[in-house]
Amino acid sequence: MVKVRLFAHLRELAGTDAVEIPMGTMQTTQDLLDGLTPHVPPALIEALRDQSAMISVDQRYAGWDAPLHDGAEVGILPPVSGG
Amino acid sequence: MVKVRLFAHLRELAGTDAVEIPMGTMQTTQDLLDGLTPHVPPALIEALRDQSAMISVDQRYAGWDAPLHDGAEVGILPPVSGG
Amino acid sequence: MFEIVDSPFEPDPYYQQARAAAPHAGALVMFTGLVRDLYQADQGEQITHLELEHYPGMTESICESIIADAMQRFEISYVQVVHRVGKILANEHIVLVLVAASHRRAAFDAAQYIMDFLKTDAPFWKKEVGARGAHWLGLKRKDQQAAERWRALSTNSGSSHDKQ
Amino acid sequence: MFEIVDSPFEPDPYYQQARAAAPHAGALVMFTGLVRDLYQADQGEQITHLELEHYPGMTESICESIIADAMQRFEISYVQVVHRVGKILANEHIVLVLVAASHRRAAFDAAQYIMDFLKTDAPFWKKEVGARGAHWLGLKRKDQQAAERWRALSTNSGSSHDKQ
Repeated sequence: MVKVRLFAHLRELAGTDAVEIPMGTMQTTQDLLDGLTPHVPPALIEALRDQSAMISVDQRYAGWDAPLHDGAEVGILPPVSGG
Repeated sequence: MVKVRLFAHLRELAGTDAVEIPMGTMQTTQDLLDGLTPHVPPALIEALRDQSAMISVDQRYAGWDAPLHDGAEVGILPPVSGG
Repeated sequence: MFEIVDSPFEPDPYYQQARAAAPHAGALVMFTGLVRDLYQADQGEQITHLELEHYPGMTESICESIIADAMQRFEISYVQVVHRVGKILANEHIVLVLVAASHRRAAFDAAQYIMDFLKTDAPFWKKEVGARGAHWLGLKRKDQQAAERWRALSTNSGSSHDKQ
Repeated sequence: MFEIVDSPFEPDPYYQQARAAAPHAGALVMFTGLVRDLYQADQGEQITHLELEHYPGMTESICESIIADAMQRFEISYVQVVHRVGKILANEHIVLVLVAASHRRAAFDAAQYIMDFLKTDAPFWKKEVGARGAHWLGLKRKDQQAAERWRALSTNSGSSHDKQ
């Protein structure tokens, strides 16, 4: 399983702050994003289209083609606005 | 008369924080410095030789050839070290 | 070094702590970011408060990494960063950065460096809440450029907190 | 705006004043310079305290002019500068610069600008006093260069506080 964590407006669109997704044949973060559709509301998929979101794997920034492992925690992070 | 004000180590060398000097034929700050000798201890004259001091006239920075007027307040300012 | 707080904080206790911890420093720079008083958002709507969300765990490791980079890059002796989360009202503090150094230039540079990367890299999200609704803010272009300025100055290829 | 004090001061009351005076600012930068704890002077002698002398009247007009220049040059909404004179002990504050602005970059730049010119132009003199004697400090080359950096950036020919 991969645990996908969602934040800010993505969390609100998904109606949840986390989704568990079976590893299946996923190998990279791109595979995960491609396979999200059945697990989350269409509005979230729509919001991810502009690719402004960043990805973290196990709480570190990662690329869209970063390798996944079973038990990984993947964050989908909208553009940040702290400080 | 011109009032010459002295600060920091120059004040200590002069043993006073101010000296009054008659206008005489003085026209510029350079004339004033040239004519200081009879009015202050030699150690002060010696200390002014390296020309690191700055001059103010009426509490504004001025050049060594700035015009003087009767009643002017001239400051002889060693390199500053505030802050 | 880095602290996340969920209720209002004042800078002075942190300032006194820095002063006590860095008695040989001589120069202290403190930056604070506050919620402006009842400001108008871009759409002209009056803002009543902010909501700050973050990614617990990742926030700490990113911010600690930014601070470690700053300690390595600049001749500074002490850093404290505090970031507020949750519901934040007008005039309350959002962020505090405190840097102590022997020379003011290093303290100023380090405080700016930390703020610049905190803005671009730390996983915080700010929601403006007004009478007619709420919306999430995104990273500002100005903040993106501020961090890029440091990256351009770097001789090494990147820092541990960098996004890919 | 500018204040000379002859007894120990704390920054927090000034900070709170800035915060109240600039509720729309959002960004506050505070710089403080302190007497380092029992430091060694260049000659290796232990320093017991400092003595700060200034040119009353001229100090105020120079410092107010530096502040006015900063207000014109940067988009800032509030400045407070406090400078201590007289006998100053270890860990006491020598100088405080507080700047409020809408954007942090302007606040950081203005605080540095003010400190840089205060160092080169304001008629203050610092005496280090140790067990074996005392000596007056001069302007440091580093401080001279810091101010020159701003002059080089200026498009206009000079500011009212400039030395000739």
